Order: sequence, then structure tokens, then C-alpha cells
Amino acid sequence: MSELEIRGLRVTFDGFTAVDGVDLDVAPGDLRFLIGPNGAGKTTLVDAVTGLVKAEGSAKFGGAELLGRPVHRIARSGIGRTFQTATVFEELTVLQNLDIAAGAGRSRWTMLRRRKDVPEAVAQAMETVGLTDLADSPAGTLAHGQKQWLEIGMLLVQDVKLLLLDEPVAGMSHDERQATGELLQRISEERTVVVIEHDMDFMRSFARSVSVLHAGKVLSEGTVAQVQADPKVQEVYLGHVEDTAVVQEA
Amino acid sequence: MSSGSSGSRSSRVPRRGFLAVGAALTAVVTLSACGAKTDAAGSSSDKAAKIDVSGDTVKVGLLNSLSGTMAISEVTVRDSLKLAIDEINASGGVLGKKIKPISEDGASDWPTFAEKAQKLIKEDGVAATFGCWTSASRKAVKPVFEKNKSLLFYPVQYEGLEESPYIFYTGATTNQQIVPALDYLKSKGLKKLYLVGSDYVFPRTANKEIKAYAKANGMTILGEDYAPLGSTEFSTIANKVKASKADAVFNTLNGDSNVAFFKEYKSAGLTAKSMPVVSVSIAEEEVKSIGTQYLAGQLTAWNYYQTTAGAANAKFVKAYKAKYGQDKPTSDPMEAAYTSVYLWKAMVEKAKSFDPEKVKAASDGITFDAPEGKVTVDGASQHVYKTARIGEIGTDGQIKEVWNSGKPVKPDPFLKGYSWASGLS
Amino acid sequence: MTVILGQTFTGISIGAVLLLIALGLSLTFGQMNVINMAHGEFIMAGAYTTYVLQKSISSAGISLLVALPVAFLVSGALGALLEWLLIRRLYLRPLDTLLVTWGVSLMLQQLARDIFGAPNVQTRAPDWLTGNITVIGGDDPLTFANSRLFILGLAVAAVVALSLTLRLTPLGRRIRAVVQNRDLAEVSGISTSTVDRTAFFLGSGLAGVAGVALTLVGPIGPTMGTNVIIDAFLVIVVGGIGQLKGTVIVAFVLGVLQSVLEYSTTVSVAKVLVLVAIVAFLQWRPQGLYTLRTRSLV
Amino acid sequence: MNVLKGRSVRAWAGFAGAAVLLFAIAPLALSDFRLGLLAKYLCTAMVAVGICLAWGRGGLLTLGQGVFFGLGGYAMAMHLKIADAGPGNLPDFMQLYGTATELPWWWKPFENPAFALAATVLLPMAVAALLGLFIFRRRVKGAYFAILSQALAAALAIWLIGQQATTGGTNGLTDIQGFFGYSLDDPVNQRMVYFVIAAALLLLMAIARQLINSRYGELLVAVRDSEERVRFLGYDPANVKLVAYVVAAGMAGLAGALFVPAVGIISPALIGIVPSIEFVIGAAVGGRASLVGAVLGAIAVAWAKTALSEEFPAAWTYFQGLLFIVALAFLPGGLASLAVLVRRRKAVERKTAVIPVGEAA
Repeated sequence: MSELEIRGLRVTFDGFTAVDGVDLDVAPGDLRFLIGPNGAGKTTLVDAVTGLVKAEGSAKFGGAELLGRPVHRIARSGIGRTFQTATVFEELTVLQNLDIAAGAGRSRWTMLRRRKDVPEAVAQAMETVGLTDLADSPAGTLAHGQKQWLEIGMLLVQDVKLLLLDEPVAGMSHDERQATGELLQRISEERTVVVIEHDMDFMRSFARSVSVLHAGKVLSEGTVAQVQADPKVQEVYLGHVEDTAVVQEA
Repeated sequence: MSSGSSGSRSSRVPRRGFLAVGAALTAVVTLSACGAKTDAAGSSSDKAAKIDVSGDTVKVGLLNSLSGTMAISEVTVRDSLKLAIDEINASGGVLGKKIKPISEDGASDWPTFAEKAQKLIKEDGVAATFGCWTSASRKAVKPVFEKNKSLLFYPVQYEGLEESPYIFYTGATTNQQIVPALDYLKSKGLKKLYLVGSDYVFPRTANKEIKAYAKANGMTILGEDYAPLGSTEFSTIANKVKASKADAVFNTLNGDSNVAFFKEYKSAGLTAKSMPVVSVSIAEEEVKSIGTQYLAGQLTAWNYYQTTAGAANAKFVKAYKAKYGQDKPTSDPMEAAYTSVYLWKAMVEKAKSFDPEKVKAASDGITFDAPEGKVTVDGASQHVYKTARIGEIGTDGQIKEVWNSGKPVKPDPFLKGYSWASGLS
Repeated sequence: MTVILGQTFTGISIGAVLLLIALGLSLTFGQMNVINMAHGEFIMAGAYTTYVLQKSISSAGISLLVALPVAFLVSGALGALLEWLLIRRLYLRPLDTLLVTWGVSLMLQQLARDIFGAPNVQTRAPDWLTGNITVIGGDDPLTFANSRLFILGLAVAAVVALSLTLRLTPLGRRIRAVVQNRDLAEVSGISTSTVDRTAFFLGSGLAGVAGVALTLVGPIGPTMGTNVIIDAFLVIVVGGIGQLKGTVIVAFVLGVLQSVLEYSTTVSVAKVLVLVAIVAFLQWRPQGLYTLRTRSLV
Repeated sequence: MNVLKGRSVRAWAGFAGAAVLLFAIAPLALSDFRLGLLAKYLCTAMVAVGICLAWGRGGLLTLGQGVFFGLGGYAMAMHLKIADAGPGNLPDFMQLYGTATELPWWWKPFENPAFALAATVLLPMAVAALLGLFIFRRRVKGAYFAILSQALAAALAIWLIGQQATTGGTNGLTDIQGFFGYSLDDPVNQRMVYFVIAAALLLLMAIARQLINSRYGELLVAVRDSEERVRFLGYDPANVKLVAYVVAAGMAGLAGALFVPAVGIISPALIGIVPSIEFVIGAAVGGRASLVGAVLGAIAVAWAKTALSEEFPAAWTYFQGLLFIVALAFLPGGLASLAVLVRRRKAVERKTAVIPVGEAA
């Protein structure tokens, strides 16, 4: 397991600075939550680390610089991510989705042949995310929560060492959240997990550590308790208390 | 026509497949053996197309573009062919049979022309086919007619350098249109020419001939420009023509391009007085669509104008207008098409048969009192003796003849009778 | 010197024609992402409108000026009809739209052939548009053709009118809102289907105006639209979809490029070179000259 | 597993049925002329196989297939013209329009039949690879890709027209007499050409089917549905698309090459924008994502063009336009979706028969 090490990361869009000099370290095996008000730069940060947007500064994973490399190379170095709206291949089955995720390193010859059986890793991941019964259903027919699990399952078979999850429990029921949280805790025993989340309850229940972003900068960092006690965080969130409450009720 | 490849006559077993896949399949299907090799004396006369003369009609094919870019010109030819057929039918038909025209659309697409030609010959069993306009379409159907030994009557002036045993060329070849036009320019002292043409076979070949003529006759070619077929942006070419200060422009543009060219020509301030344009593809129909405000005073070279004198023409123009509308003009290709049907009829009647070989044998010396004047078929080249005419476009949209060759000019598609043309083909 | 000035003017006038043709597309293709192959036939409809009007109005000048608004309405109505009949079913399927409108374009061409006859038809230009003005006199005079100046003026006027409409009128605001965020516009109470139809009306109407202008420089016949349609699409693509200023700049740049290359080589070579230049340019800037930056995955 | 097996049995049955139809029934039922036309239709169907792969499966708007078709066709026709002329002679059109006394250098390699045959497929593939490498790397997508393809098709056609002395210009290369030593005059040989084309079509369909059903095929669909997501899984979508694009180009090239002996002509008119659109329309009408649908659609559209224009020479374009509009606007999955609908209805009927209470909805 390796460490994510971000130094002075800066992202600008046409003069607007979305991420403004972020330093961030995520230790191996951490289950880190990134929180912060809308527009704080959380998603942009993940975008920068995964190569979707151009950034200045440095972002190293396991000692290797990520910035400037193409998206698929970053992915192959063991970093996987999900998106705010679950993005799965709707016209392919659950099995096919997972098989594709498992296959980035396959030889050309294997690619040109038909899939004869279910690879071990795929079967295991289906089991882990509880979609075994739906293996042959098109992903487009899954419920919202199931799609998000499928995405996580795809990261598992992809065998990434760092998972970057963008609001993985948005729109889930209470029970589904609980199940997802437990799943993330299990996953983080072997891998590093970074979660962007608005749901404070969820964060409190499962986070091992928390970073608070505000206006493109890291405002505070530490355990849940430390962060909650930080007056700077309270100040930023003061105007957002209702927001947070709404999210919690949803 | 046959490929001139050498080599001894093949003695290979004919049942050998010529490709591995082909062989395997042949075995499976056991339907076909391999046919003639290219170097075998394969083609026998039994391949000639069957002509359907059952019943009291004989079919002929009309092969013109009714859609696509060439429809603007070719539809009028089809109309004119139909007029001739109607007239012949009204006066008793050919060899006692009524002519039944089968019209097909070449769709301005050369492979389609080839397909439709095959259809007319093989499926319909036509006795002869009339049509084609562009050289490209003629080149595409030429092998079809040759292979099937069926006749095509081609009614449009063209670039020459061609003789096919199964094509009759009833439009002008170069020595009946372009050479007389050059003679005319020379006689008027217009010796510095600028060549403008569409980018295809006719203009490029014609210009090659013009350049050879110019070299031999002390004329100079100041520039040569080609626009892609269908091109409608001529401001640059007009600028170049203007800057060249030529005496005259020789224009071999085709179709739509002429409209744009003449509009630009006028915009550039060039006039028929300052720098006349001689066109070989602008007939009455085109004058109508371009407009006399752009064309008045410009020159054309053809073998026929709507104003050509004579009873035959008066009758033709009257009949055409009665059938298709008083505002519809007649033009050279239409007249050549109309004439071609009558020429075929005369040949058939002389041969007393619809068989293409007999019709061909009977063709030499066939004459017809055509709207353009008397025409005679030259059996050797299968072209037609035609009178060359230079005309000036008037403000009324009619073309007034200003010069003619006095008598029909013998067709010379390979310009063998002209020493300056010796290096051309 | 005269040559350089003359060719630059020629290039600008080619650009003006391109711009007029492409302007309508900048709405229907640029703003709404509809690849409408029948756009060329709307241009044709505008040209035939001029022809029909000349039959009843004897003065060439008046009929031309009357034709401008009438052609706008005729082509616009055709466009709105097409949108209502077909295109609204196809908004999420760009290539299907292309193929379906290709079918429409085939039918409209045949319709024109059946109504007006297969040969080209003629319109008369008013005398004040057939001449030219001399800018530099002398032995090697530099002249600008009146018809080209008229088209240039018309193109500029159309661009100004379109950009003012988009910027200042409630309709323009609605169009831009729908382009930027369809769902949000819908929940904000904008009838997106009405806006679509109106935008299509405007874009197609501009094609009609272009058709009137083309009668001054080119043929009027059933296939006149197909001759220009791809050039128009290229202008939009190179300019950047949804970018009016990109369209304007690219139209003039391509026009000048074409005229310069034509002068120094041949028309065919110039055309090939321009096309190759466009392909190369899109390698360099795949989203065109001007792009809208977005963060969305799509 | 059973599903897979059932599918493959059905596929083999279909394949056998198609072979019988193409190799036994069609040659018996059709006149030489109609069989020749069928050969021509099958060539467009070969292009459609590639389009099905690249567009139907990969979502690439392949509006420039005419370019690859033309490259394959010209490669073949150049060889055949040289062979027709015989050793030491120039092809007929060069003697007519050209000034050269010997073959241009870029014609010379085509004198070699093996080179020419290989070039019919490899040349289009190489061009596609080169183009695709740039285009997909630079993430040129959707409408841009479509318009770009059209521009290329137009450029190639204009260039060919401009080089009359060496390419035959607008005329193209016509009057092709022989096919690797066999006279095309002879109906027996024409029939052989048809068999070769039919076999090639079946071969291409088999290749395409294998590709579609392979892991690569699944990945291709994934790229079509969400290219970005695939990238985050560690694949380079550019490569995935490139393969489909290049394979489709090779198929179009082979189709063009076989078109030449079947029809006896290749010309710029087969390359430009219009034919490129027509290739796509066939596949779209039949159903772009379904291999059988695309092939049958291409054949049907080509046949309809012949049949309609023979029946209504003056008005056929109305029907053709109408066909495109109805098929594409109202049947987004093409005619193949009709078959799916029928199958689904039958399945529903079966279900309702077993469980008579409800559920049919």
C-alpha cells in the first residue's frame, strides 16, 4: 500500500481558481473523508489527481508523480474513482461491467476472444457488493444504490490501491448507507479510500480521518472529533448548518 | 477493344478455380466452371444481347440523368427523345412496330449508368439505347454496350479521340465544333486566349487540342483554369482572366458553373465587347437559366440553334413547344438526340432488321433532313457529318448565327486530317 | 499590389457568402446540435422564392428587396415544419438526424425539380448590383463588384441582427438558456419545445436569406443547396460549435485562404488544401477555434 | 452458458442458411444481370459490416467510408488496368489523356498482383490507423468526427478528379477487362466474382461477429456508452476505437476492391460525400447495432434504389427519401428492432400462456 501525497495543488478554470494550493497526505489504509461546502474544490481535487483536469503543483502516489500523465495511465497505476452520478455501462450486464473493469491488463489475444467463464476476482467482487444474483441484468436496469455498488465493485476488481469516491451514498436509504459504510470500512483494510461526502452522519459513523476544504484550500484536518471542534470549521459551516441538516434528513 | 496482352493461348484445365476461396466454393456448389481467360478468343457472337421484338412493339432505352446534378441538362434530352419517338409512332413506327421507350435514371452517377445500361440491354431487350451526356457516363457504359453488342446513340458534343463499334456519336466531335470556333477567332484576329473549363475529361482534352492548334496557328494561350464540376465560386478565376488582358476566353465549363462564371465575369467589368467568351456548352437552355443580362453578345459554337433556318427546324421547334410548353427552348443536344432517333430508324429500315450488326452495316451514308440541316452518317467512324455554326447570343435569349461552315464537315474524331494534332493521341 | 488587394476583397466576399450560408447553421447546428442536411434545400427555397417573386414584380431591385423577408419567412416556415415533424423526435441522435434530413433533402430537391423543372432558372439582378465600383483606376484597375459588396453588407447585417437577437431579446435569452441547461430552463418555466421551434425557424429563415443572396452570384437550381452545405458545416465546426464569433472569423479566414490558394494554384488544389488545412486545424484544436469549457463528463 | 450455446447454435444455423441462399438459391433464381447487381449490393453490405462494428458498437460516426472503399477499389482497379494493358503498355486512359510514356512511380508497385491485393485491405487500414491515431488521441468526437470524415471524403474525390492523366479524373478507371487473367466478359467468370464476393461477405460477418462477442466487443460498447469511465478503468479508449475504425476501413477497402470486377468501374463518384452517406444509411435502416440487421439493411436499401428507380425513374427519390425518414425517425433501432419487438411480443405471449394472471404488461 502506498501513500497519496499532494503538495501545492492548484487548478484554475479561465481565471477562476477552484483548488488553491492544497497540501494533503493520505496514509495507507486510511478511510479519509473530504468535506466542505459546495464549491470548496473537492471534486476538482479528485479530478486533478485522476488526470481529468490540468493542475499545477504535485500529486504523488507511492512516490510517483501523477500530474501530467494521461487518465488511463493514472488508472493503471492503481487509482480508481467513482463519479457523483453513478457511471456504469448501462447497456452491458453487471458481469460484463465487472469483467471490463478487471481487464485493463489483459493481453490482446485474450481481448479478441470470448469470455468463457467468470473470472475469480469478478465473482468475488460481485459477492462483496451483493450483486451476484443480478450478474446477467443490464446495468441500466439496476436501482440507484445498486449502480453505486457496482461502481465500487468495479474498483475492487480493478484492484486499485487508492479509491476516490465522489458522494457514494447520495440518494441511498438509511440501510443502504449503513451497508455501504461497512463495505468501505472492509475495503479500507487493504486499500486506501478517500470519500467526498456531504452527509455528516455518514461521515461521523465511518470516517477514520477528515479533511475540510474551503474555497480551494484545506481548512482543517484530523479525526472527526478534532475537526468538529475546530472553530474555523464551525465558522465556515455556520451558514451551512441548515444545508447539512437537510442532507441528513434526506 | 480487347486487351492486347500477349502470351500463348491457355492450355490450363478450365475447371481450376482462380482463387482458393473461389475453388472451395465452386466445389461446394458445383455450379460453375471457370470461363474464358482474357487471352483466350473467348467472346463469341452468341453473347450478343437478345432484342425483344415479340409483339407489335420494339423497345428502345432512354438513359438520362433525371436526378442529381446533371438532371438540369439531361432531362431536356429525354424530352426531346420522347418527342421523336412519338412522331415516329404517329407515322407508323419502325418496320411496322411501334417504339416503346423505356426510360431509366442514370442519377448523375457513372456506375449507375452502367447498371441501367445493362438492365436495358439484358432485362428489357432494347433494340438501341439513346442518351448519356457527360463523357464520364459514356466511358462507364461503353464497355457494357461493347460486351453485349448493343447500340448506344450518344447525342452530345464531346472531346473526340474515341470510336466504339457500338456507339453512334450524333453530337459534334472536335473538328466540327472546337476547331471551327478557333478558326473563327483567328479570322477575327483574336489571338490571345484564356482557357476556362470544368475539371473533367472534355475540357482537359479540348484544351489540349486548343493548345496544339494555337501553337501551330500563331495564337497564344495566356492561362488555363479548371474548376471542379459543380463549382460555383468564380471570382478568383474572373480576376485572373481580367488580369491576363486576353483577346478572348475559350469556355468549356459545364452546367451550374457557367451561371456563376458569367455572373462573376460581368461583375468584374468584362464584356462581350472587351473580351468575348466563346462557349461550347452554352445552348438556349443555358441562356435561359443564366439570363441575357449576363450573356448578350457572347459567342457560342454549335451545330444547331433554335433560330437555324429551314422547314425541318420550324417543324421541330413547333412540335417541341406544343408538347412541352411555349417557354421551352430547343438546343443543340436536344436536336442531336431528336435526330439520332430518326437516324436509327433510317438505319433499321435500310437493314430491314433490328439486329445491331445489320444496323451498323447499313449505317454508312444514311442521311436525314435534320433541324440543323442535312446530316449524313459516316459509317467508318460512326460519327455524323454536321455543319459547324458560330452564334451570338442576343438580348432576346436566342442565338443568332454569325458564321457557318457552309457545308457539313466530315467527322474526324482523332483529328487525323490536321497536322498540328499529330502528337495528341 | 492591385492583385493582393483584389484577391483579399475576393476572399472577403467568398467569406461573406460562406458566412451567410453558415449563419443559419450556427443556430440549428451550433446552438442546438442538429446536423440538418436539408439546410441546403432551405437555401434553395430562398433562391426559388426570389425567382417566383420576380415573375410578379417586374422591378428586379424591388423584387430582390421584397424577396429577403419573404424568403426568410418561407424557409423559416419550412424549417419549423421540419422541426415539428421530424427533428424534435431526434434531438439525442445526431447522426440519425443527419441521415433523416438527408432523406428530406433528397425529397425537396425532387420537389423543386417537379415544380420548377429540372433546368436551372434565371433571376435578373437589378442594374445597381451588376456593375462594379472602381477603387483604384488606371491601367490595372482595382474594382469591387457591387453584388459582392451587397452580399458583404447583407452578411454583416445578418450577423448583427442575429447577435442582437440572441443577446437582447427575451427570445434570445430563452434560446441561450435552453442551450446551456435544458432541464433547468424547463423547470424555470421556459417551454423548451417552443424555443427549439423558434430557433429552428430563425436558423432556417437565415438560410432563405442566403438563398436570395446566392441568386446574385450563382445558379438557381435543384442541387444548388448540396453544393454549399458541407462548406457551411465546416465553417461551424472550425469556428467552434455554439460560437458566433468563431463562425464569423472562420468564414472570412477560409474565404481569404481559398482565394489566395486559388490564385496561386488551381481551384481543385485550393479546395483540397483548404480541406486538409481544416483537418489539420482540428487536430490541433479539436473543439474548434472557440470552445465552451465545461466540467461535465459529456 | 446455455444462453451462449443457444446463441451460437442459432448463429451457425443462420450462417448455413445464408450460405445456401447466397451460393445455391440466388445463382439459380437470378439472371446473370440480377446476380451481378446482387454482387454489387453485397459489396455495400460488406461496408455495412464494418459500419456496424465501428458505429453500431463503437459509436463512431463513420461518414467517410467512401474514402476507404475508394482506396481499396482504386488499388484493385490500378492493378487490373495495368494487367489489361499488358506488359510494357500504358493503361488506355493514360495514353489518351496523359503525356507520360511510362507508368507513374506510384502506379508501379500495383503491377504486382500480390502487392495490389494486399494493398486493397492494408492501404485503407493504414490510412485509417494514421487518421484515427490523430483523431481519437485528440478526442475529436461526434459531429466533429462526422464532418471531418466528410471533408476528407470530399478532398480525396476532388484530388482524384484533378489528376486526370494518372487517375482517370472524373471518369475513374473504367472498362476493366480481366480479373487476374480471367476475362470479365465471360458470364461464368462474372459468376465466380459473385461467389468470391459472397464468400468474402460471410467471412467478414464471421470476423465481425467474433469481434462483437469477444471481450473487446464488450469493451467497445463500454467506450461507446461512456468513454471517460473506460479511461478511469485504465484503458486507453483511443486504442479501442482505433481498432474498430481500422477494421471497418479494411472491410470497406475489400468491398471496394471486389466492387471493381463486379461492376467494372471505380470512380470518384463512389468516394465523395454522397456515397459515404449512402453506405451509412443502409446500415442505419437495417439496424446499426445488429450485424444481420446492418447487412440486410444495406442490401435492402441498395436493392430498393434499383427497384424504385426502375419502376419510377422520375419520382424514385421521393420514395427513397421517405424510406430513410420513416426507417430512421420512427425505428431508431432500424428494421432489426422490428424483429426484436416481435420476439419480445412472442415471449410475452408465452409468459402469459403459462401464468394467465396479468404480468403481460
